[in-house]
Amino acid sequence: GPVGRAALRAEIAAWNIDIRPDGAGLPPGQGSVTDGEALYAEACAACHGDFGEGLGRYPALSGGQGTLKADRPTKTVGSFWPHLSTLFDYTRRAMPAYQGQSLTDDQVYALTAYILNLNDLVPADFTLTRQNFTTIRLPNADGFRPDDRATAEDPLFRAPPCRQDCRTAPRITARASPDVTPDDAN
Amino acid sequence: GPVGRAALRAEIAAWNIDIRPDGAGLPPGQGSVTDGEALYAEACAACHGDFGEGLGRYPALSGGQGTLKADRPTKTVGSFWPHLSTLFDYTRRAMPAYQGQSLTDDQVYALTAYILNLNDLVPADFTLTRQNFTTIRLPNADGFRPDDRATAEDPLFRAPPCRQDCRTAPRITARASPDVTPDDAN
Amino acid sequence: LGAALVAGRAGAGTGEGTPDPKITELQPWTAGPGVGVEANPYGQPVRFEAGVVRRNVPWFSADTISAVNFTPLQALDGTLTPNGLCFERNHAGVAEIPPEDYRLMIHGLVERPLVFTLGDLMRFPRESHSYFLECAANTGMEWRGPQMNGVQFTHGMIHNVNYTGVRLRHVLQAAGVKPAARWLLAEGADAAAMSRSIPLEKALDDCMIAFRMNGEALRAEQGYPVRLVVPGWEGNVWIKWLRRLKLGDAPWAQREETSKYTDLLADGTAREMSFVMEAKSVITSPAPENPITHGRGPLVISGLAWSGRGRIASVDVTLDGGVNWRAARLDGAAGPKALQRFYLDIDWDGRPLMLQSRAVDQTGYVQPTKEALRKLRGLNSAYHMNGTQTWAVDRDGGVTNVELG
Amino acid sequence: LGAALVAGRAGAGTGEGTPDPKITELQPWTAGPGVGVEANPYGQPVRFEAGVVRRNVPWFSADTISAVNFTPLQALDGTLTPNGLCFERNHAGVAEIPPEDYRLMIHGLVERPLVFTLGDLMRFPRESHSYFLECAANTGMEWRGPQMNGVQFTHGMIHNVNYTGVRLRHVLQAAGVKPAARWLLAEGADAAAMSRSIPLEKALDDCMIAFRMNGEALRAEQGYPVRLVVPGWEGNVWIKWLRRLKLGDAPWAQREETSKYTDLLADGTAREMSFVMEAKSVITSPAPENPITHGRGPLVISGLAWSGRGRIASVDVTLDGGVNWRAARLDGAAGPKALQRFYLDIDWDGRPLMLQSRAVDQTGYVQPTKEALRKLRGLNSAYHMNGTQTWAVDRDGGVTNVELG
Ligand code: HEC
Ligand code: HEC
Ligand SMILES: [Ca+2]
Ligand SMILES: [Ca+2]
Ligand SMILES: [Ca+2]
Ligand SMILES: [Ca+2]
Ligand SMILES: [Ca+2]
Ligand SMILES: [Ca+2]
Ligand SMILES: [Co+2]
Ligand SMILES: [Co+2]
Repeated sequence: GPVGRAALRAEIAAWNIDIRPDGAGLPPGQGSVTDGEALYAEACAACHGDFGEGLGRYPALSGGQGTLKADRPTKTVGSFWPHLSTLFDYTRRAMPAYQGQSLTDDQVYALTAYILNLNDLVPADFTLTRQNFTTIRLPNADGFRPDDRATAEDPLFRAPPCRQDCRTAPRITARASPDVTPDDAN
Repeated sequence: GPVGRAALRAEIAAWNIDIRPDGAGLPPGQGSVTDGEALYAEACAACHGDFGEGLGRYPALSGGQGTLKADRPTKTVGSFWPHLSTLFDYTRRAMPAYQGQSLTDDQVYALTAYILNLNDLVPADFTLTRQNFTTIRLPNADGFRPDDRATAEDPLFRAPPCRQDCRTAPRITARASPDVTPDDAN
Repeated sequence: LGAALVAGRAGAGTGEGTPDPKITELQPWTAGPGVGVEANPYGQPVRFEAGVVRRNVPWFSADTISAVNFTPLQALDGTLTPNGLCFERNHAGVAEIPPEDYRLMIHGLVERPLVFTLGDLMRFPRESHSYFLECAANTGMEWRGPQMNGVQFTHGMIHNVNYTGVRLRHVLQAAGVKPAARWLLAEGADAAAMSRSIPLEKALDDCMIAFRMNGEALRAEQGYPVRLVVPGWEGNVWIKWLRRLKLGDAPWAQREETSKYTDLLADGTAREMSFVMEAKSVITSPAPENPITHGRGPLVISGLAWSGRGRIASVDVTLDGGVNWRAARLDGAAGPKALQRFYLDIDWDGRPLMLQSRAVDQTGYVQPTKEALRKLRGLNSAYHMNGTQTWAVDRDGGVTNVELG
Repeated sequence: LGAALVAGRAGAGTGEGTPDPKITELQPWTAGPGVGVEANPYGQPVRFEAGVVRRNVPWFSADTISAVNFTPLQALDGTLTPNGLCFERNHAGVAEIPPEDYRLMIHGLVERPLVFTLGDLMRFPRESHSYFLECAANTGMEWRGPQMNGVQFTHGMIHNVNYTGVRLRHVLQAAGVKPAARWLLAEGADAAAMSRSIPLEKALDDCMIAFRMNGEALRAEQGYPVRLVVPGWEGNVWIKWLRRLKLGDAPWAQREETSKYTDLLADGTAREMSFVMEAKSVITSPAPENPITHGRGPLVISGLAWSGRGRIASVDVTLDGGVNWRAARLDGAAGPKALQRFYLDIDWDGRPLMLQSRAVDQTGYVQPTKEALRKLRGLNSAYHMNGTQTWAVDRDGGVTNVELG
């Protein structure tokens, strides 16, 4: 017979977890900043810090607005992410870390609301719902552009390269720090 | 500098263990059938049998003369090997099994003499020496011919093969015996 | 063959000098047996090669579960990466999926949503191809100057594997792609449910659903039983433990294509969907882990080159930090989007070297300098650092990762 | 793409039937983490593939020290043999040589007897090539009819590896081959001091001194640190743990070229120095270890073909025991003297099959039947059995090694 079999509705529903920026895929549900705050303290703060500031090398979830041109930018939901849907989608599929798909949809709404609040994007009494979800616009929504390397850069790198007497004698301006390389490497 | 270094005389001597049918490579020394018999009993018989008949799946070193056209030939020094040098060379490099290069040259002469005697090729009072070595001719010395597949066989296999209606419907004439295949194979 | 390799030597075979006891004394491996054929049903490297391993950098990540380790490029030759040494980048550790429990679902803008078992996938026509997989963050530490003193760490987020599998387009065709479909979401079965949006055009071009690597089953850390192969594109889109393919009319803006794997430029905007890995090369020996220990004379300089746009056309090597370049010898003809090994055989005079390699791909794109990339993008790009790499070789053969001015 | 692969299915996406709990229930690998990147510095196959191992046949040899094990061809795809699965044939077990203790000597009819360290050898120009290595005794059990019920045992004394090393001729040239030299003795450092005579013409043609296999260091059981590579010729001459090369004007009549590796013919004479491995092929799936478990419909028939004389030109497959043949699809273009993968994608109607494959090489040599070989050589030849192999597939998909009349 033919290869493969029909996917059943219940099967598709079980795995169909992706959400798009236009809201496609959002499940029914809602969650408040207050509910999110409590859940966050319990399930998230140990890694991401009480205020989403990040602990150790665990990523920050808030702050960093206005740093994208700085020497060391802080890229967070508030400063860098273009779409709120990504926060819902990712939290639901992957957080708390290594406990995949363990949260209820209402919990994800609440955590999303709370992380928005940590980034000063919604007030403390805000409740996020499937209905108002797409009305939220993140600050860096316009900060992205499609890959334009082929036109913006590559023409600079298509000239046949120089092969003889190409430059003055070079000198060493920087050396790798032996301190950062693991010691058993050599 | 250049790659590699000169091989020293003592180094070449240490590794230069090969012997040719014309006697090139034979070391000074000698050994009698009698000496060989004693050594064989001690160092070889446990695997190859008291009379070189082979034990279990360890190879026979004697017998088999006249069996090369038989249903199940027995290929031994006496029945199959073309050159005596091979027996000296191999015993010295590889026997007793897994004790490489452990015998003295005189021991190898003696063992070679004894295996000749086991094959009724020299009398019991024979002593093999570097000098008389090349006078010994093994029974199957003329039993070999160079690879002639290219001329004798390949022309038969160079016709473009039949691809349609090539034969009558076949039937199965033999099946592999499940008993010989190790049981964890499937 | 260079004259240096065949020059006359004094005393050859003359018996002068002190004989080497490794030759004149019977060594244990010649005097006695080794282990038998039942000892290692699945063989391992010999113990003397115990240093040839993937290494991670503890300070790179918060833990080792969402983390990376690096291929020991310095210890490899040819182009294939052995399965045990292919770098790992996992987001929730290594998923272990019993093959009989594996399912792949195709749904969204298709005529017939389908579920496949592993056995089902193996009934489509199979092909094998070698492709490199490079993490977009490979060499990313070097955006701000030389950091890591080892080619394993500067360039080791790459591997080159021969995959056997089926063309993705055949599997998609079985489900019937609807005309409105433009994008594909690929998703993994790990606890991060790793997911990326891929343009349908690429999906229907050369992508594969692979179930074998270098001849045997995929390794767990590479997606067993099934991974997506997206030739020439950044490693993050090569979804492992592939469980779901959804067709849609727009991309999904997943976390790995917004928060991560976007390239922040100096003006504060970021490039998104920067999939293709541009031409790049690196010398793997000499390298910080491979100092020259033999002194002057014949020296093999060797490295790897690759391009996400196709084949490597040529590689030049400089010994003097870019003043003069000479053509390296390409070994064999690697396929498109696969690692190409190159060699330059020189006679080293013992003077310091400033080694660089520079790849040109079949489209004529020339691997740029790090400085050229920094001028265009700033220092915060994190990904897609394909600039030329400099190794400084000192008089005693030691090698350091440097930059030149 | 065959119609069978895309045929319509009732109920697609309609919600009929019992949902699969492997989809509707959260599985452990999706709910929780796996091991991190520090867990396996040198990776291993996933535990579900524990059956994919080299196997030996206890009754083949007196012990396991001078013995053979077999590559699990049935579990592999593509053409490369993973290093851990390359069959072993040792005569005194696996020699373990510390790389710093390794020496190679060249002497005899040369201008300059030389000693090389491993580091020395790595200073010659390097190349990488893929070649098959087949034991001359592969399939030898089948001279008298079908014996072993598994492709691992009938055809598993073969592997196909990408070697990196130096051309033997370059190393010989360094020593200066004297005009009178015609033959080369190659000798190993194991406790059998394995040795074979090789015509100088071959040595100066495509032989290699190899120190890498499939990218990494040679495995101990394949000759670490250095083996001889003799493309297209019987495996016994590919001396492992290579310690010595001697040039001479005549062959040495070593035990492995007189007592063994000579081909006894029906008239009681024997062929000697039968080096080249002639064209051969075998279907690896279906095979006794790979029954058809999916019933009727699309079936991938796959196998391997090779020739010691060069490339494979074509492979035909028969489903009916040789009445009619159709051309298999060659996957990619394998190099000369390397394994070539072939496929035939069919729509199985569920009826019994008598499967055979037949290779033709670039010289026009057509793989013969076993019967044709027996007519020419008798039954006592032991080596060089390259006849076509028959697998009988029964109605329920079971596969047996058979011969046809
Ligand atoms: C055990 C530590 C841990 C806990 C607990 C945890 N996280 Fe995380 N989180 C991480 C790590 C590690 C990452 C980065 C993962 C990766 O890149 O693969 C991450 C990433 C994120 C990100 C994406 C950050 C970025 O910039 O891309 C978000 C959002 C997030 N976590 C939200 C949460 C929420 C909400 C919770 C609680 C429900 C939570 N996390 C609990 C460790 C944790
Ligand atoms: C531990 C068992 C063992 C002992 C002891 C032993 N052998 Fe062997 N012998 C073997 C095995 C096994 C082979 C086949 C080795 C192979 O093919 O790699 C062999 C092969 C030979 C052969 C070649 C046979 C052929 O037909 O090719 C000769 C000759 C030989 N042995 C002589 C001797 C002599 C002489 C001694 C004693 C000094 C000796 N052996 C002791 C196990 C043994
Ligand atoms: Ca708050
Ligand atoms: Ca350090
Ligand atoms: Ca006697
Ligand atoms: Ca059995
Ligand atoms: Ca130094
Ligand atoms: Ca059956
Ligand atoms: Co990118
Ligand atoms: Co032969």
